[in-house]
Order: sequence, then structure tokens, then C-alpha cells
Amino acid sequence: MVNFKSTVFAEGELVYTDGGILAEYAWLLVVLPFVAALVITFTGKYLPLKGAEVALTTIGVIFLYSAALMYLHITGGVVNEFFINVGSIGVFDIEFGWVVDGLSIMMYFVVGTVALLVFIYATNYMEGEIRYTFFFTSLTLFAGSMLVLVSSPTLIQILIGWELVGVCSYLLIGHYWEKKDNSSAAMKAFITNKIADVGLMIGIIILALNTGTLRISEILYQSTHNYEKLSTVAFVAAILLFIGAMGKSAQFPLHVWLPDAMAGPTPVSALMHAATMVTAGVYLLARMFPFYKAMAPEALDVVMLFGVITLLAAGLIAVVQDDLKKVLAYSTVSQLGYMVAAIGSGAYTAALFHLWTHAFFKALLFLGAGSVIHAVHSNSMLEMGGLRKVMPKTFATFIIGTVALAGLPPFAGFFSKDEILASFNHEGETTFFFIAVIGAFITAFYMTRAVSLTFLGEYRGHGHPHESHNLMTTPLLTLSVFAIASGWVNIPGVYTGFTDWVTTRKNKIVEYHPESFDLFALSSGLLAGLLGIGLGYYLYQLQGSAETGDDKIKIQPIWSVLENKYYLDHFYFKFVIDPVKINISKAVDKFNTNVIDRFVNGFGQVASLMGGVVYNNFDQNGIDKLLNMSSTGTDNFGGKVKLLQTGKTQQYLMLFLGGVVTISLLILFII
Amino acid sequence: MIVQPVLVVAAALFSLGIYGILVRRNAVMVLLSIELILNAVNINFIMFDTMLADVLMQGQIFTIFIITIAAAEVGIGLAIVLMLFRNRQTANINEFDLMKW
Amino acid sequence: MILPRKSKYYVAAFALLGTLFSLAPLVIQWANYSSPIYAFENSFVVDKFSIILKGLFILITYLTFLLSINFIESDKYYQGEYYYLLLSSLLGALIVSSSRDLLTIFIGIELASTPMFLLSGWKKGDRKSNEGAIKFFLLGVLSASLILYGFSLLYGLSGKLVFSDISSYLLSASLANSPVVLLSAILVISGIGFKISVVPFHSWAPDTYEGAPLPVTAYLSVSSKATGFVALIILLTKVFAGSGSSWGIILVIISGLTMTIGNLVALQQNNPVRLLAYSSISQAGFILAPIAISGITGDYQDGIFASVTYLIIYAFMNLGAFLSVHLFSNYSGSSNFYEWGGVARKSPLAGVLTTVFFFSLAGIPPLGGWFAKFVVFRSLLGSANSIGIILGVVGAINAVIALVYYARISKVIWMDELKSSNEEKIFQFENPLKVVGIFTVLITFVSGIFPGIFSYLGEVSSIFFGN
Amino acid sequence: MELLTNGVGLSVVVFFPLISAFIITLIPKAQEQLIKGFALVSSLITFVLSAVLLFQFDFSSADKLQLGNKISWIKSINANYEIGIDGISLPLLVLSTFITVLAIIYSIEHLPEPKSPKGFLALILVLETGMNGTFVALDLILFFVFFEIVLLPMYFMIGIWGDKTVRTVSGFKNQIETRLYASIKFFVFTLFGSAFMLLGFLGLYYRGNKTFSIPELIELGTSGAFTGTFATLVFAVLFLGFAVKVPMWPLHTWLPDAHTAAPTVGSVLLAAILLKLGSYGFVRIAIPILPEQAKAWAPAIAILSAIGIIYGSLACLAQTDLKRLIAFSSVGHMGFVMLGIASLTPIGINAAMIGMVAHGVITGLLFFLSGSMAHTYHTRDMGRLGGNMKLLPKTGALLGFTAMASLGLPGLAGFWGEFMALLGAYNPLDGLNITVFRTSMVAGAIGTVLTAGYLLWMLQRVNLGEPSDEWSDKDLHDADIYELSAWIPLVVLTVLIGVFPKLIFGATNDAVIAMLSKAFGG
Repeated sequence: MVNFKSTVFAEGELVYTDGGILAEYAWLLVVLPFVAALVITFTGKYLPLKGAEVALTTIGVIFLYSAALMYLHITGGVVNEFFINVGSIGVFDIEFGWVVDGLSIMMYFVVGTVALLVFIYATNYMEGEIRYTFFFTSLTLFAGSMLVLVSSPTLIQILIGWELVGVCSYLLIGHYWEKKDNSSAAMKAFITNKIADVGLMIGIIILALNTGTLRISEILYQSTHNYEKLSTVAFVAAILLFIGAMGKSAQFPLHVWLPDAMAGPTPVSALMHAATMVTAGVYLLARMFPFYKAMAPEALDVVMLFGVITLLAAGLIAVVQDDLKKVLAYSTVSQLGYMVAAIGSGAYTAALFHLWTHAFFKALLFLGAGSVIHAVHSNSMLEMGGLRKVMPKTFATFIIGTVALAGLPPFAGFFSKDEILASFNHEGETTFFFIAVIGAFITAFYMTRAVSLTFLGEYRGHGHPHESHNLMTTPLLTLSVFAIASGWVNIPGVYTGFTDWVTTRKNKIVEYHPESFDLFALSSGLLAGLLGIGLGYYLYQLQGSAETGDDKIKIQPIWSVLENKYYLDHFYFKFVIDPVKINISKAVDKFNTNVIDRFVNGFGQVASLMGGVVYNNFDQNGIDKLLNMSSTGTDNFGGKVKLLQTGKTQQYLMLFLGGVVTISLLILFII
Repeated sequence: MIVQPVLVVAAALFSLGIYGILVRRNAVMVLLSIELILNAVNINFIMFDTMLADVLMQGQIFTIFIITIAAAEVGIGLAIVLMLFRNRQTANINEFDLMKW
Repeated sequence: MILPRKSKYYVAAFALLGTLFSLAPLVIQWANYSSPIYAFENSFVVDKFSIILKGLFILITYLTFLLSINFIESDKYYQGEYYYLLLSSLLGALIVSSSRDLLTIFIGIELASTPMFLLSGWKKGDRKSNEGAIKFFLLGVLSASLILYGFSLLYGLSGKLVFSDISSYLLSASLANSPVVLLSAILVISGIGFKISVVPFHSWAPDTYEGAPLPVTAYLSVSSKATGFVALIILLTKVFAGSGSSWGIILVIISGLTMTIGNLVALQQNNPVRLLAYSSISQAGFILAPIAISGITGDYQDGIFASVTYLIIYAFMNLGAFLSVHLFSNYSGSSNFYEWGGVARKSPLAGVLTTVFFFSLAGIPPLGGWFAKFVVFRSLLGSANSIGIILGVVGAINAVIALVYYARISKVIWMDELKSSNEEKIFQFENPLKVVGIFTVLITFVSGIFPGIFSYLGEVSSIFFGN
Repeated sequence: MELLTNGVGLSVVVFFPLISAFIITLIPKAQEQLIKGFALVSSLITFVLSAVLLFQFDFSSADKLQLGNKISWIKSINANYEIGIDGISLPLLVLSTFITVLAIIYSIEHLPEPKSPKGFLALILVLETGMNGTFVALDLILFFVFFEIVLLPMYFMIGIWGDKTVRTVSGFKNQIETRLYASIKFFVFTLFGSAFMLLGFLGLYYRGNKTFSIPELIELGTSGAFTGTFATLVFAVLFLGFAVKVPMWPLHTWLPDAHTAAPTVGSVLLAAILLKLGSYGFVRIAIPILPEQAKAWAPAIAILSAIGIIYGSLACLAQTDLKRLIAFSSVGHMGFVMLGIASLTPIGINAAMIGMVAHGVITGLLFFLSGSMAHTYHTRDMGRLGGNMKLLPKTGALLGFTAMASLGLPGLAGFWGEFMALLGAYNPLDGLNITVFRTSMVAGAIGTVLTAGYLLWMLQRVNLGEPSDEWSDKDLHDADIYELSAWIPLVVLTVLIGVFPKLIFGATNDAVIAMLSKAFGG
């Protein structure tokens, strides 16, 4: 039932290994977490660490396995995919399976690494919180679902993983569901994603029905060998898939759920809403990249447009946020915008590269923020400040993350962002290029603002915050190493291993990849970053303090527009959700009870009513009336009517004979 | 042989009976008018019998049967009327409407 | 009748035995049956049709006796006469079922109905009973006289009394559709329409049913109705076979009206007996439908098959229904079935029986009623004739309407709260009644699950009759 | 095993429950334990036997009718006792025997008022006979009889053990107890449908040279024996009969009332099996016998289903009554099933089949849960519930799981029905109006969002949040062993079908393809 020798298309000059036993057993990556989740659910309470240990061992195994795969892959590219038929429906084979190639291995590694660190971090961060065990159950479940998604060789399995991670995020965002806001935030995330998933679903349906298969590699093969049937629907399908991606990767205007998702515990935000889950959209686009490139280049332009809009819009909002996690959330949205835009510009590697680096430094930032929040028991930066002294480790690592995000060499963000800019420049998208540069500037600025509000100046909160437990700082340190070094795997002209990783796939990737640094892009990006930091430092340190910093840039009405997030939520609630939830549904219900039911009951009523009428008028004393009517005409007969208007028996006789007469008339004269 | 007049007489008797049934109040009278109808039938049978010169005399035999049965029915009818009269001191059929609906 | 009053219960036993024994010759006849046997100048015949229906009549009478025993003993009633009258009525029914000339059939009809006039007024002290009797009597006699008038016309036209002669004469002289024949047909239909209580000749039924003692009512609604149908079938197919197209239409209209009006009015009833009266009126509409259609299509065999099958099944379930009404009205002492809340819990057996009978009447599988309805629909649609299909649709709608009031009774007895007045009463379910109940319920189930048997009876009767 | 393959086995599966019901009625009321034990055992035997048949069934030729037999039943009208199962009926048959076992397990400790195990369990078993019979019957009259047999038990279940709250019904002058209104409404609606269905059967009987045998009629129908107005009329009445049962909009209004009023087990069986009789009728009778008509009607059916999906979901959003909400959700889900059927493609009808099973399992479980919650809290008003996760953690967790399954979460059973139905509707059978179907598909897709919406909203109102004070002092019992042992199997089944749909497709696919290729010349 497992199909090892899946049809390999003669593409890609490189000769790949099939990964051997390690690839064969890669399904463990997917299955283990679910088993672990079950184990935790049923035995968790009785374990010394309340189930955390199970989760940790599982994720540890996964990390090691992914590392091993990584090693295998670096030494010699691995491409292989495995299929399990789980039923045939009509002509379709519904298949699950797992794919082992550069892209997926990279994702395995990211998920494995970040997840491991976050889990370790969480054991301490969540200590004493309610539903500690359940938290780890769903976290493990999430890891599993994410791996289902990234390991999927078929669209159907992508859809499954896609929705499973959605559910896990629902569970984890709503972790503190005693407060209605949290459960509402969870619902918002789920529904928004579900709306996007409609796009994905229909997109998959269209692709499947026009290629006759659900295997991604075959679809890509058909698209690169421009099959007629596929090309006719390519654009629509591409757009629909992108809608799906917009949901998960929080692209404008479907990004609204991500900031609210910060209602969940910080480790969750770090793992799902920064590093892994939100990159699912980017991953999907990357997976399908050959299809986009070959069949729907117009769709790529749309993708790029939305990406650019997102990176700018979200970045601007991030400037006005006072909630540390919200700042990071919007920054995430904006960075995702970068990735999507990169894919749109056809820079496949660049996008994935940014995904890779961003996963590490954004996770680092979130965990740092978590450590801060843990210390001061508040999300609001207005109640922080001056933590530099009390939380040195956190501060140091946070700074590293910030710089990486701001894109200064030699930190990771610098290389990835530079590559994106370079590809924009190469594509000649001048406008977008400059928007991206401005984005870089804004990024640097709001990060500086955040840092100064949080760590510099004087402490404005209550209590006496202190450095966090080692279990929390160690992951920070580890991640900061990645935040520095993860960029070095893809330095143009020096070492471009990453490119080879992610392009070793069954289907050939045709993309632009800079051979050497594009100095213009490099310098402008660097400049923007420095300017941003400088301005931030100037406003919040040299000129006045963190408290007064905002006043300088409170330019109305822009400020309030940004504070209200472009009034998107207002719009959604006012014009979409409330009407459906309140007016329409009520109307339907009314319709049901008052129209259809009334009709039905009315039918019964009419029947018995007729019964009454027949009974009283015809059956029992109708004859009088009948005679009245017939008799009033003639006098001589009318005289006798009085005599005729008598009691029952004679009416019966009358009826009887009347019947005879009518029948005779009928039969003799009509028929 | 004259046929029509006799049939007409029979028909007249028949209609008379019907009329009586419809307008007479007294149960006995109603009964009697029904007897009229039966007699109309009898006349019919006899008439046809003679008209067709039926060797089997079926018409007449039939008539005899009718007369007997009519007698029996009158007996029964009178019994019922008596019973009613005993219970209600009236034979007016139009007052018997205990059971409407 | 000669026995002293105290030993009257011998009468009951005797009557029961007698009826039972009278089944024996039937069985023998059936066993060595070769071909129709004619007697008295073709005016009396023994064929499978007659045998089957005689069997039916005898069984019904037997069950009626069982029903009656307690009723008769419960009060000062003339026992001997009671049984005597019932038996003579049975005799009439038997005569009808194998009569082949006008005189015999007339005697049969009279013999069957005249005793019922008396029996319906059996509760002497009860005014309702008297009234029912007088209404029944007057209309009955009128109907009889109409039938006679029709007969006289036939005789005058053909000079024959034996059916075969008459019909052959009518055909040869091609008078089948002459006004006179039609008029006599109408008179006969109306006259018998009274016995089978179809609209508009039904008005006596509810009152008489309500007034008469319950066993008598049961007998009226089953046996006399059956007698009427038998007479109707014989006359229409033997005498007026030629003019089917004309009376077919009339009967279609009548049966449509009967179903609908019977149902609609039944919806209004709160008196179980009246409800059953109207229900049996609408059932009569169903029984009539196939004959009517067969008149139009000329496929008498199919029509008779459907009607007879329906009759047989209907007879037993209707008896059962009367039985259950009898039980519950005795128990709760109320003739308004809305007062019967929850009585089924006092006697689950009676409750189950009631449910079975009423849902069978409603035609719900696997109870016999469904097959009865089914054969009717079958022959209606089988006619492949627009009128037939329309009548079928009307019937289907009526079947649904009927459900409402049939279900109402079992709803009341099962689902409503038990009335406090009924709490302490003990439920009497005498053995004879138990016998009736079990017997009828068995037949109802068998006829629903293995309808083959009954359709077979209907079939053979139709085959041997429709020649 | 000769006995298993020559139809005896199937007949036993059908009639054994009936016999046991009869035996139960003979056991004196006093011995409750005996009654319960006997009912459980007999239902178990039935289930085991059906499982054995599952192994006797030859999946390699799942498109053939197997394990059946044909003996004369009513000679005079040429109706035969003809039974047999193929890939289409097999899953439903097993499902029905399975659900019945669970229903009885649940009833052992949780009998509705008034407590009378005798009657209740007997009725359940009679019901099972009706359901099993409908799935194995291959003769129209036999089918009709079984189709109707289910009415009486359900009528009494709702009417006697139903919800006693008095409510006003629009169009009625005076108030009426929910159970009474619901029971008679259910009964009359269904009978209305089936009365006409019977006329349709008779029509087929006369045009199809006097046979009621479904296979023979299929042969005739596919060879074009039924055409013109006749066929249109017949399909119309068949549609009426089946659509009421499904129920399709706008014939659905009996469903919410029946479900709200019915006792827990009643609504479980109603949702899990009875609704399937209608959709099964479409697949088994209406489409193969009248393919051309089916083609002509398909767009209408698709539109109605789409309306049903949207309408049901919207109605759900307006509900305050938990069970009523779930009832309306059934309207939506069966809408997906009918959409799949309407597409007349192998994909669509397979989707319908798995949709039926999944809906049976999931909604059955939902009704179990809601019923037991209503029993615990003595209210179904979601305004008063809340914080259920805290009060009844087990029930709450299961409710959450089932809700997720019901909103079509991939990896759980509900997903395949919805997704594949949409897949089928995108490319309907050649010659069907593409626009109509794609529109309905989009409507269905939007329906999935609404579905997620109301189910999550339900969870938020029922499961999450802080429980209100009124429950603080009451001692609420979480699911006990009987409940769990009735529910867990359904959960497992949901997951199994979700990750390995071959469990269903393996049986249905060949049969469906064969049926369609016969009907529409593949």
C-alpha cells in the first residue's frame, strides 16, 4: 500500500538520492505527535511533569530526526515521496503520504527546532497555569498537524493539515476560555481561516478535476508541460489557492485574526503565530510555485500586490501599538507580507529564506516578550521600561532579535531581506521595491520604539520584575544564535547551500537567484534600517523619553486611522457578521416557524375546518338551506317549504331522495 | 290492452308516496306513504306480468312476496313507533333529533 | 326461545355452536369443488365467490355473538330473540351471496336487513336507540321500495327474473343504455347505497350506530355493509354489466364523495362510535372505488378482486375497532374518547389491540389495512384511465387525512394523562371479548404480513365470478 | 456457510429484532433487568450477525447484489420477498444495527420518563426491523412496507416519551404539548410522502410489465421503458416520498419539531438512520430506475439542496435550543448529501454515501450528548448553559470533538461527505446545467463557513465561559459508564472513517460506478 517507486519525472539536472530508510520512516514525524497527544490526554495527569515530558521527548525525537534528514540532505539531495491509498472515489485515488525533499526537510527542521525550544520554554512559562496538561496536548497536536501539512504530497492532505492547524490554533488561542474575549478571538481566527479555506477548497477542487489527480507533483508536472485542460482554469485556481494562503498567512485584508490571536499564551504566539503556522500560506505558494510560474504569472502579480500592501499596512499599524505582543504580531504580518511579495516577484528561494530566518528571530522576539510579560505581568509597554538592568539576558537576546529583524549585517534578517529587495529590483518592480524599503525603515523604527519603551528609560510598572528562569532564557540564547547565524547559509557568492536545499524537488524550480550582492538593493535596505533605528533612538531617547516619544508622531487623523486598524474590524462586524448572525438568521427562523409551519398547520386547519363546514352545513342540516335556495323562486313551492323545514329524519329522507334525483339527472341528461 | 294508464297510476302512487314521506310528520303516516310506494311497485309487477303474458307468472309471485314482506315491515315499523311513543309520548318524527353531531 | 329465562345462556352456547357447525358444509363444498352448481332454475348458485363470502358472513356473525354475550347478559334483554334475529339476518346474507335472480336477492336483502331494524332498537329504554331504529327503519324501507321499483322496471322490460336471462336479453335487444334500464340501475344503486351507507345515502348511519347496542353496530357496520356490497356486485356485474360506463361514472363520483366527506366529518367527532361510523362510511368509499372503475374499464374481475379483498380484511379490523371502543367506553363510562386519557396503561393488551386496529384502518404497514388500500390503489391505477388515477390521488389524500383521526384515539389512550376518575377502576376484559380481540388482531397481522392468502381469496372469487 | 449466503442470514438480521421485541412484550413488567438484558443481547446478536455478513460479503464484486434471495410473497400481485445487499446498502445496514446496539446500551440506565423499559426497548427493536428491512429490500412493495414500519415506533417514541413542555404553534389557536404536535406532524408528513410514493410504485408496476422487483425495473428503466409525462409524474411522487424523509427544504419542517420533542435515543435513531431511508431511496430506486428523469430533476434537487444548506445553517444561528440547533444542522448536512446525489457522478454519490454514514455517526453522537445534557441540566436553553467544560468535562470534551467533526473538519468523518459532494457538484454529469451546479457548489462552500460559525458559537455558549451560578449548588453527574460505552465507539468510528475513508468507499465505489454506468451509459 505504500508506493516507493512513485513516478519520477525527468526534471532537474541534479541526481538525487531516495533518502533510504530515513526517508521511508519519515512518516514517524507525522504519526508520533498524534500518538503522544493521545498518551498525554489519557495519562498526562498521573505523570510527574503532568505530560510535559512526553511532549518534550516526542518533539526531541522529531528534532533529531529532522536534523538527521537535514544532514542527509546537505550531504546529497534527497527527493522521494510516498503514497498511501485511503480509498478510491470514482476515478480519483484519495492518497495520503509524505514527501521528503528540500522544501519539506527545511520545514521539518524549522518546526522541529522552534517547537523544541518553545516546548522547553513553555514548561516553565506555563507552570501553575490551568489546563497545563491540555496545553501540551494541543501543542503536540499542533506540531503533528503542522508536519501533516508540510509533509503532504497530495492536495487533500494539505487541506487536512491546513484545517488541523487551524483547530489547534483555535484550541490554543482560546486556552483561557473563561474570558469571553479569548474564546471570541479563537472563534475569529477559526472563522477567518475557514472563509479563506473556502477559496483553498474550491481551488483544490478545480485543480483536481482538471488534472485528474490530487498528487501535487503530477499537477506541477502537468503545469510545467502546459497541459491544455489545466491552463484554461489555471488563473482562477491560482487565485483561489492564494485566497487560502491569505487566510493562514494573514495577508491583508484577512490579517485581522492574527493580532487578536495574541490572546493565547506567549509560547503559542511564538510557535504558531510567528514561526510555523502562519508560514503555511507561504509554504503552499512555494509548494505550488512551479504551477504559478508556468501557468499563472498574472496571478503572481496579484500575489505580489497583496504582499506589498500587507507589509506596508501592517508595519504602519505596528507603530501605534502599545501592547508589546501586538507590535510583534503586526510585525509578523508585515514580514509575511515580505515573503508573499517575494513569491509574487518570482523569488522562490528569497521567500523561503526569509521564512527560515524570520522563524528564528521572530520566535526569539516573542519568547523574549513572553519573558518580559512573565516578569511584569502585563502586555502593555506603558507599564514597562528600564528592564535593561533587571533582565540582562532577555534584553541582550531581544536586542539581537530586533537587529536581525531590522536587517543589519551580519544578522540573519539582513541577508534574507536583502535577497528579497534584490529580486524586486531585478524584476524591475521599482514602486514595490521602494515600498519594501520603506517597510524596512518602518520595521526598524517600530522595533526601536518597542525596545526603548520596554527596556530603556525608567520602570513604570508595579512590583519588582526579575530575570526569568533558566528554562526560559536558555531557549532565548539558543535562538539568538540562530538569529545571528541562520542567515549565513545563503550568502550570494559565498555559500548558497540554502538555495540548493529548497530547490531540490521533484519538479524543477525556475526562478531568479542573485549570484552576487545587488549593491543598490543592499545599500538602500541597510540605509532604511539604520535610518529607522536612528529615528527611533532620536525620538525615544535623545529627544525626551519613552513616555513622550509617541507625542511627536501623533499626526492626526492618520494616527487614529491606524489605531483603529483601518476600521476593518468595524466594517466586518457591521456589514458582514452582525447582519448574518442577527438579522438574516432571525429572519430565516421566523420564516421557518411563521411561513412554512403556518402553511403546514394551516393545511391541517383547513382540512378540519372543511370537515366542520361539510359536517354542519351539508351533512346535518344543509338540506334546509338547499331547499331554501331552490324554493325561494317559486311561491307555490315556497309555501310548502315551511312544512319541509322540519326535523332530522325527514331531512335524511330528503337527502336520500335528493341524491337519487341528482344522480338520475346526472346519468340521464349529462352522461 | 291499456298499459300506459296503469303505469301512470303506479307512477302517481309512487310520487304520492314520496310526497307523503317528505311532508307527513307522523311516523305512522310516513310508514303508510312508504306502503303506497310498495303498492305502486305491486301494480307495476302485475301490469307487466299481464302485459308480457308471463307463463311463469313471475310478476304475480313477486307481488305476493312483496305483500308479505310489506306486512312484516309494517309490523316492525309499528312496533318501533309504539316503543318510541311509549318513551316520548309523540310519534312526530321531526322531534326525534337527540343525536345531532 | 322456549327455554326458561334463567337458562338462556344455553342459547348463546347453542347459537355459537350452530354457527360454527354451519361452517362445516362450506369447507366440504370448498374441498370437493369442481364447477359452479346451479339450483332452482339458475336462481341459486354455489360458486367459490359465494362460498368465500358465506364463510366471511358466518365468521363475522360468530364474532358478533361473542361480542354480544356479555352485553346481553348485562341487562334485561330478550336473549333468544336476539340470537334468532341475528341468525336470520345471517341467513339473509347467505342467501344474497349466492342468489341469481331478482326475487331471491330481494328476499335475501330483506331478510338480512329487516331483523336489524329491530336489533338497532334493542335497547328499549334508550331514546337514542329508538330514534336510531326509526331512522334506520324508515330509510331502510324506502330503500327497499326503491330497489323494488327498479326491479319492477327491469322485469317489465325483459319479462325475466333470472339475471343471466335479463342481461342476455338486454344485450340482445341492445337496451343496456336505455333510460329505463339506467333508471332502474340508479334506483337499485340508491337502494343498496343505503345499505352500504355511501354519500348521500349515509345519513342514517351515524345516528343508528350511536343508538344501537354496540355488537349490533359492529354487525351493521361489517356484515350488513358486506351484504350490501355483495348484492351490489352481483347486480351490477350480472344484470347491468352492459351499462357499466354509465353507472361507473356515478359510482366514481359517489365513492370520491364518500371517502372525502366521511373523512372530513370524522375529523370532527369526539364520540368514538360516530367516529367509527364516519370512518366506515369513508372505508365504504374505498371499497366502492374498484367496482366503479371496473364499470368504466369493463374489467370487472379486477374490480371484484380488489373490493372483495378489501371487504374481507376490513371486516375483521373493523370488528376489532368496535371491540376496543366497546371495552374503553365500558371502562371509562364515557362516550367521549377525549375522556379516555391514558387508559391503555390500565390494560396494555386492550391498548395494543386498539392501536393495531385503528392504525390498520389507517392503512399503516405491516397491519392488514395497508394491503386493502394497496389493492384498491392498484386497481385504480391499473385502469390506466385518467378518472381512475384522479380517484387514486383523491384516495391517497384521504388516506393521509384519515390517519389524523385514527391516530388521535391511540394518542389519547397512550399519551394523555390518566384521569383521576379512572385511577381506581379495574379494567374488565371478559374472555369472549379476549377471543374476539386475539382472533381479529391475528387476522389483521396475518393479512398485513402475508396478504397472499387474502388476495388469493379475492382472486378466486373474482375469477369464478367474473365469467 | 450456506445459510449466510442464501438470504437466511439477511432475513434473520431483519426479523430477529422483531421477534425479540415480541418476546419482550411477553416478559412481565416487573423483571426490568431481564428485559434490558434481553434487548441488549438480541441487538448485539443482530449486530454481530450483520458483522459476520460483512465478512461473507464479496467486496471484489461489491456492485452485485449478494447474500440475497427471492421467494414468492404475494402471488396475486407478483410481489416477492426479494432481498439482497450490495456496496450501497451494506454500510447503512451495518450502521443501523450498530447504532441500535448503542441506543439500547444508552437506554439501560437512561430511560426517558415515563420509565417503562418494556415498551421502549420493544419499540426500538421494531424500529430496527424496519430500518434493516428497508436497506435489504429489493422489491418495491417490500421496501414500502419496511419504509412504513418505522413510522409507528417512532410516532409512539416521540408521543409517549417525548418532551412535555407546552408551546404555542403558529397557526394553532390553543397551546399544545410539543411531543403531541411533533409526533403527529412527523407521522402525517411522512405518510403524505409515502402515500404518493406508493402510487408511483404502482405506476412503475404497470408500465414495467407487472413487476415490483427493483433489479428488473432497473433493467427496464435503463432500457428506456419509462418515458414522457408518465415518468415525470412517477419521479415527482417518488421525489415527494423520499424528499420528505431526507428531509429536503422546504419539506423539512417536521424535523426540528420531531428532534426537539423526541427522547434522546429517539432523536439519535431518527438522525442516524431514519433520515437515510430517504436519501437511500433516491440512490437505490429513483435514480437507477428513472435515469432520464433524474437527469431532468437534478438541477432542481441541487438548488433545493443548496438552499437547504444555507437555510439550515442560518436557522441554526438563530436557535437558542440546543437540540433544535442540531436538528437544523441535520437539514444542512443532508443538503450536502443531496447535493452529492444530484450531481449524478460517481464522486457525488460516493460522497453522499459516506456523508450519510458520517452524518449518522456524528449527528447521532451530537444528539446523544445534547440529550444527556438536557437530561442533566433539565434545560436545553443555551442561554442558561455555559461553562459545560467545567461542569461536565467528559461530556464537554466529547461535545467539542463532535462539533469539530460535524463542521467537516478534515481528518474526521464529516469532511469527506462535504468536500467530495462539492467536488462532485463542480463537474456534474454531462448534459447537466454546469452553472446551476457550480452556483450550488459555491453556496455549499459558503455553507461550510456558516456551519463552522454556528457550531463554534454553540460551543462558545455551551462549553466555554464561566458556568452560571444556578448550577453551583446542584450536583451534576458527568457521563457515566453506560453513556461513555455508547459514545466512545462513535468517536472511534468518526476518526477511523476520517483517516481511512476506504472503510466506506471500498464498499460503495464499485457499486456506485456500476449503478451510474448502467443508468447513464458510463
